Amino acid sequence: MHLVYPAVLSSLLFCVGVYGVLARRNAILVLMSVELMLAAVSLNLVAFDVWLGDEVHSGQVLTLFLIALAAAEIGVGLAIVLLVHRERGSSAVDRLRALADRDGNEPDRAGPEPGPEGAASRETTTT
Amino acid sequence: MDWLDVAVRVLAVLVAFLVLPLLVGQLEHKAMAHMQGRVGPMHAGGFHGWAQLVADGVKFAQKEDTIPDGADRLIFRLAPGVALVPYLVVLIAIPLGPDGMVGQAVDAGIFFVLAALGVGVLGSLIAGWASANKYALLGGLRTAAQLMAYELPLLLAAASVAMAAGTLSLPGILDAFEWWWVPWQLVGAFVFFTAGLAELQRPPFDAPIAPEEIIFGAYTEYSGLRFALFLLAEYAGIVVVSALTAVLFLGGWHGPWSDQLGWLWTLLKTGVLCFVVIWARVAWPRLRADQIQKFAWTVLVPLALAQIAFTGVIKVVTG
Amino acid sequence: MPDYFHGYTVVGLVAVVGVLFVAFAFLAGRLLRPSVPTPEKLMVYECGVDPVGEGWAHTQVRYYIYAFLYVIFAVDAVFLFPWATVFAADGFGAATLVEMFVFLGFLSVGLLYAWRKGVLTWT
Amino acid sequence: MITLSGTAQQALLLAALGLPLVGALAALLPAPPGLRGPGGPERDVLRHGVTVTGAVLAMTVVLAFAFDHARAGAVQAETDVAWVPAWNVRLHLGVDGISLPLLVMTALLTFLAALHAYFRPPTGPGTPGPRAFVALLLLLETGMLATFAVLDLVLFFLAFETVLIPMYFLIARWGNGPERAAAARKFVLYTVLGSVLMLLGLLLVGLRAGTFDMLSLAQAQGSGLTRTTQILAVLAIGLGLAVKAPMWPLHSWLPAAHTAAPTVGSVLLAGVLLKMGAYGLVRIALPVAPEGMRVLAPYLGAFAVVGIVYGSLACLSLVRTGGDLKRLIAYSSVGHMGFVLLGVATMTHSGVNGALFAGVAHGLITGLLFFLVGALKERTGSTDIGALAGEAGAALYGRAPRFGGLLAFAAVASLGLPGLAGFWGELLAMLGAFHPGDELSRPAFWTYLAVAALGTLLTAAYLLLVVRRVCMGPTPAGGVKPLPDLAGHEYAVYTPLVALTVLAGLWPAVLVNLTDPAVQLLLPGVVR
Amino acid sequence: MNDLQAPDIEWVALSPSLIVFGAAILGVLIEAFLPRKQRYYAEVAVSTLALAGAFAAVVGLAASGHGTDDAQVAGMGALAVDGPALFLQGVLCLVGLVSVLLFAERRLEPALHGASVDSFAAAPAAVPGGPAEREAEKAGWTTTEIFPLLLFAVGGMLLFPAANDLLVLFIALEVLSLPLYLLCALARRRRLLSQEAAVKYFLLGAFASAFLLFGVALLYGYAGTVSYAGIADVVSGEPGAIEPGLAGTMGNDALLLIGGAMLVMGLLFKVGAVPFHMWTPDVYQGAPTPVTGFMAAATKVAAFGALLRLLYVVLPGLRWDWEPVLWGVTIASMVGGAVVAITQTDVKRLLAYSSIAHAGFILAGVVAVTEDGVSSVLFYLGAYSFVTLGAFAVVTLVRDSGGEATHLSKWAGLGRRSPLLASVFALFLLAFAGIPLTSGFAGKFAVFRAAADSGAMGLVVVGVLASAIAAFFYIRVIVLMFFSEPKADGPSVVIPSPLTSTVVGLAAVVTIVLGVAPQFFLDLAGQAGVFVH
Repeated sequence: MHLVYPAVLSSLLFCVGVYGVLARRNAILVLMSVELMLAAVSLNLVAFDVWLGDEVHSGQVLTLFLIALAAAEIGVGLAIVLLVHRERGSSAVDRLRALADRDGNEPDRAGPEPGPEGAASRETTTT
Repeated sequence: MDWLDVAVRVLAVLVAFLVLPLLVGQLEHKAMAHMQGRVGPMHAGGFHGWAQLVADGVKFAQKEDTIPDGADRLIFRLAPGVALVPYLVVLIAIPLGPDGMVGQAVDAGIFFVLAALGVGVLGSLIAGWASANKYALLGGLRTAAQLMAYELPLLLAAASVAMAAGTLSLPGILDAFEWWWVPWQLVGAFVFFTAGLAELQRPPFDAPIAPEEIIFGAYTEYSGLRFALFLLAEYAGIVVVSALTAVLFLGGWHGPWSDQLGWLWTLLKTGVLCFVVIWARVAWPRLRADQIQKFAWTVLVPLALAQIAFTGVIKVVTG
Repeated sequence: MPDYFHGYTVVGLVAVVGVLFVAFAFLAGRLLRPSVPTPEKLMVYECGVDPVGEGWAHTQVRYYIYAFLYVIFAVDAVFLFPWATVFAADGFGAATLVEMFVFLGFLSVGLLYAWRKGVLTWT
Repeated sequence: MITLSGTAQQALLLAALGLPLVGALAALLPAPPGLRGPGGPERDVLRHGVTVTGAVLAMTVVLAFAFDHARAGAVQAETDVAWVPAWNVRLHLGVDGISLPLLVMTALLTFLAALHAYFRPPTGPGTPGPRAFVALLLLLETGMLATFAVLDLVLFFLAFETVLIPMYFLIARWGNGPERAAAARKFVLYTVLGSVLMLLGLLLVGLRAGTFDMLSLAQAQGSGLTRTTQILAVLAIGLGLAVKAPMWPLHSWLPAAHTAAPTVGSVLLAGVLLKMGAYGLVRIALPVAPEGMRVLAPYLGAFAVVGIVYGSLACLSLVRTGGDLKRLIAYSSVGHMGFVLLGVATMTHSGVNGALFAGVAHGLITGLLFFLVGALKERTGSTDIGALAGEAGAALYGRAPRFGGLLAFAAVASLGLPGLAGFWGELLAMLGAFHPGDELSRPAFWTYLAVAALGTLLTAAYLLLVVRRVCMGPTPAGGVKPLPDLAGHEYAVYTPLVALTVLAGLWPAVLVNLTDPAVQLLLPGVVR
Repeated sequence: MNDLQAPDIEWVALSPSLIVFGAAILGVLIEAFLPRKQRYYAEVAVSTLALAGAFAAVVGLAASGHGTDDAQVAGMGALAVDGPALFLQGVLCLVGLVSVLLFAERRLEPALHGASVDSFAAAPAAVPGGPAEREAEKAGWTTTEIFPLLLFAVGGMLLFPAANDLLVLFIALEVLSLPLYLLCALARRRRLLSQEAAVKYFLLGAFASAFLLFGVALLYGYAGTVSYAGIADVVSGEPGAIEPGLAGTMGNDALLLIGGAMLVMGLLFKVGAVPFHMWTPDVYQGAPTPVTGFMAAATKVAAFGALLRLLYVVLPGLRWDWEPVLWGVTIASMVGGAVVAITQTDVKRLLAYSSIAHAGFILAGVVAVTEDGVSSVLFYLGAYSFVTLGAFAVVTLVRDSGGEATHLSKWAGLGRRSPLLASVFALFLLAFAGIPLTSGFAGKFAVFRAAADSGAMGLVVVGVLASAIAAFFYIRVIVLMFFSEPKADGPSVVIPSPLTSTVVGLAAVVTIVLGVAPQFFLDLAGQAGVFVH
């Protein structure tokens, strides 16, 4: 099998992932898109490894590490996204707007838009 | 590529896949019945009800197959297939006898087998999710949790064997087998077999389908042929796990006259283990979901790690 | 390389056969079985009473923690296998073993931490 | 004349630089029990300021007397220590004929400022206590003295910048008028932008020539630098310095700052800070990149004479419409600094000497003027000519004869009356323009000469008008109370300035003999 | 086929990171087994000792010549032990050490139920204000896991600039990033902002690391090896052994260019250079301030180290391709950071944008591609990290009832209320602005000098102008602190424990010492300017 097939496939996968990250609103889907990108990388690595006949199999070794770290990453990421989801009832990325450049001069930008759960008011009472 | 050879092998595997689980199922009917002081099915087919499961199959095929309103229809339909096919695929990699009596020797056999096994359990999970039934979902999640908890000891125990043999190929492992591996890997065998049992959600690890709590778990909404396929998958799983345990830990085809009768030894060992699986169902009460988790993380995983350490030390010392 | 792919070709063939088998079974089932759907039949089954609440109910976050544990450990266990095949080869020996024990030690520490944090106890 | 060993001179210079810095820190601490006076901690700290600046003045005077006037061109009291060898930056200090007069003048003005502050503590709405004031004043002194004493480009930049902060605070915190914060900001803005350009130029020179040492750079006379580099360097450095000088049209921060600054701030701003720009041009641009300077000198000259005329015209309009007196003096500074810049632009000995002379003279005279205007404000509560003079005139001659006389003296000194300090500088600068340096266009400089001459006439006109409107006028018949005349401490403050103005006017050789050898070294190949 | 070699590890040469990782593991065990009350003390002690020990190890290695003559490649070619690596590791250990003190500060928050608490959530997984959290607070729980997390992050950072093959580069990147993602989410106050920051940081970080990885894969495909030296050989056209049949793949310039670009992109993201800076302001603002300080200081050090090594060791043969690109990035970062910062009204955001501008300044030194360039970047990083830590430490101290008062309007008049603190902050701001006699000036001088020497005068001009723009917003803050009337309900300055005081004091001292007498450190950085190949 020529190298072109896996290479092109992996590039396509990667592009799909990039598109997903850029176009998706839901944090979980963004996360999945990132994983897709990583999968593309793995595919590329293995393909190159086999193609080049690398005697120390750097490509495959890297893929192993890649898998492990992708798992760790997804674990950490999901944890954070879940936290946000639990408090906001949404994991839409584009609704995370409490931190952003503002025009106004409101003295306290800390308060996000008051969500249905009144999250904003809660956080100030955590003393 | 020799197409004929390949065709024969595939066919053989398919036949084994269709026959062996039925045998195990029948065995379960009868053995369990006798252990409980019953006689079990007696009518279908005449002699001790030998065709009971065939009859069951016919009945299932004729039953109406409903899909609940809220279900994710496509996924719902696919789930039995997902549960079943991996076991078939696994079978091809399990060596039956010496000198190439195997469907197909796969390089990283252990890897392949364990990976495929993991996929099988996904069938339950997606069935539970697609049903849009809260009991089914609960069952599916329990399945998932169980899968995750027991996959690790399974892997670690298998790794121990791989360490001992220095290869990942199943035939390779058997080639390297020595009789004293049985006591050497005893703990690993226990871990592997138990974990396999749990992966299959067989009693006493059947909390995910505990009928008294959550109806039938992930399979609640299934009926007819689809349900039958799930059942088939379960028994195929028993065969596969038993066979794998036999191959990895009990020497597979090794035994007297193994040159000629190797395949028999493998089948025999597998059969005995299948019987143990059935026995366990009768002998032990069901564990609670939390007990299942705890057992995995606090007993099996440490045991497996210990086994690996032990294997490593022995291997380095003797090698 | 041909060998490499050959093995998996057969495996793929078996998988195809399996899929065909399932498809065939479904097809046969469709021909054999009756189909008389009624609203009651299509209702979610909850032991015969009318269903309460939604099908996709919220579930405990605990499952996530197990998932997390699994992902970390199982994926790390992947490193064991390549190592397992070579650790006893010439020139490796004890040092390699010790290094892997260090790796396993890391895993154990993680497990211990999870255990002590009460993650493994169902509440 | 005193004879001091080289080491002693060196120590003296270092002490003069270090003492105010230490003093600034000490000013922030409570006074030790032995030094507590009867007036409370505020008087204590003000007295501390006087003591320190006085000591510094004494040191610089001793240094001036120990200075070997026979070798005025050579750098004396030299310290040369590696600071950051990796960048070729050295702690290189020393004085020569150019920097010595400026150094002494700085010390003197600061001392007088401190003295003034002791008797007239800076007050005003929302001003902090004198502790910070004294500390800032001393810090300012460090920066100013260092600017004139350092011989390394990086150090020069550093000293140049150090001045910025205290001056900013002096204007913004102790200034008067609602505009003080804006004025202070404008001051910082202009100067920082200028310094950035200057830094770029300094870096360019230092990196291209491989050294930051001013002496060796001056010795090389730009030999290691290409023409383009020189032009760029002079452009960047010159712009930076021209902001500070200030050169028209970069002067617009000056009137605002002067109007807002407190008396002490104005005195030092006009007396010393403006000189730093001119000094930098003489010390760096001229010798380090002569080729670039030759290219740009005509432009500098043109801007300089425009500044002279512009400043004078602005002053004229102010005095006629009744503007702020401090603003007027600020504009007059623009004009006077125009002469300084013109002198530098001629690139001749006489021109540069004239520039330096005019600088010192302007420091003395404008310092005096600002002190007087400050005093006038204390007496009348206003510095607005219109408000003071009304239709007829403020009649200071009548109401406070000595005070009025002194003001008139300062005004005529400022207009460059022969026999007073202001005269020689302008004369020498114009002389230089008559015979500009080689390769400089003679017709152009003759034009400048003519315009500058016109400027002197205008200067005379507005200053006489000031005298006319502020000092003269009919004494109202008992309508207005006589103002308090000069007090003792005011004599103490003004006398040295008056004396030096007269001295420099009558005996210019003292100064010119000091600067000329050094200038000759800076401009080697030039005959005039 | 089996030509694997048994690994041969130079334990001593790797000791700094090993010590830190060991301590991190120990920290996890402490979490598991020590009673809650004792964990805090044990963790602080372990972290401090470990980082100090690691620093000592770095110093020892440097003293025994590993930084200069004995520079070597350790761990089977995985890690370089050379001047830049040791210098940056030393800086990182110190930054980590100081950050531990910041993390350990417990006197800023009002005491809860009689127990003093730190700036981290008591029960980070609980819903803020929910019953679970209240219970945790009542019980006096604290999240002492921050210390092991910090140690892990520092460990990853120690590896990052030393990584000598793409595998280690990638692993170090993840090891340093993952703990940071978590640390970002742990603020005690304003948890929503904190979690939002973590989400953004994580998503963008994962995205960037995927790019980096794709670059890794392509470079691997290009050169057939992941070791820096091997890739460099192929880049410079002296491949060891290309199989003739594979010549079409190996040495394919498209792979090299795209791969290299993606790799550099990933690193520029970590550095926070325009146009990969989007995360910086949000994350800096949302994260708990001690974490922000640590992150701002240490990540930059580590990532620039890795970038330097990559550009100088692996891709020097490609210099004519990447240099123009980096020019663009440098200019965009300097100007963009400085200009956008002017409009900011939040102290932490302001510092974030200023960090973007600083990334640009440092890049100016990177672009020089000379030994001087390396040294100047090293020096700048050392100087910058301490100023940053100090500045954020000051931010933790200015508080009102809602926690830290980070809005600039609240800082008005701070100079009158607490002149000392405001002066120190002003010192840091002046250092950021690059005012002479502060470390900022020395650093900028160094990088601009290196850039100018290498002929990048244009960069220097833009850089100096950008510094001037930047100076305005720093000075604006100073003016605000000293010249505005304090608000009646303005924040107060909390009296910190010796921990934070030490941090602030130390940062101030470093800022002044590096500004006044930088020679020793310049020498150090100068000696450390050579990469081992």
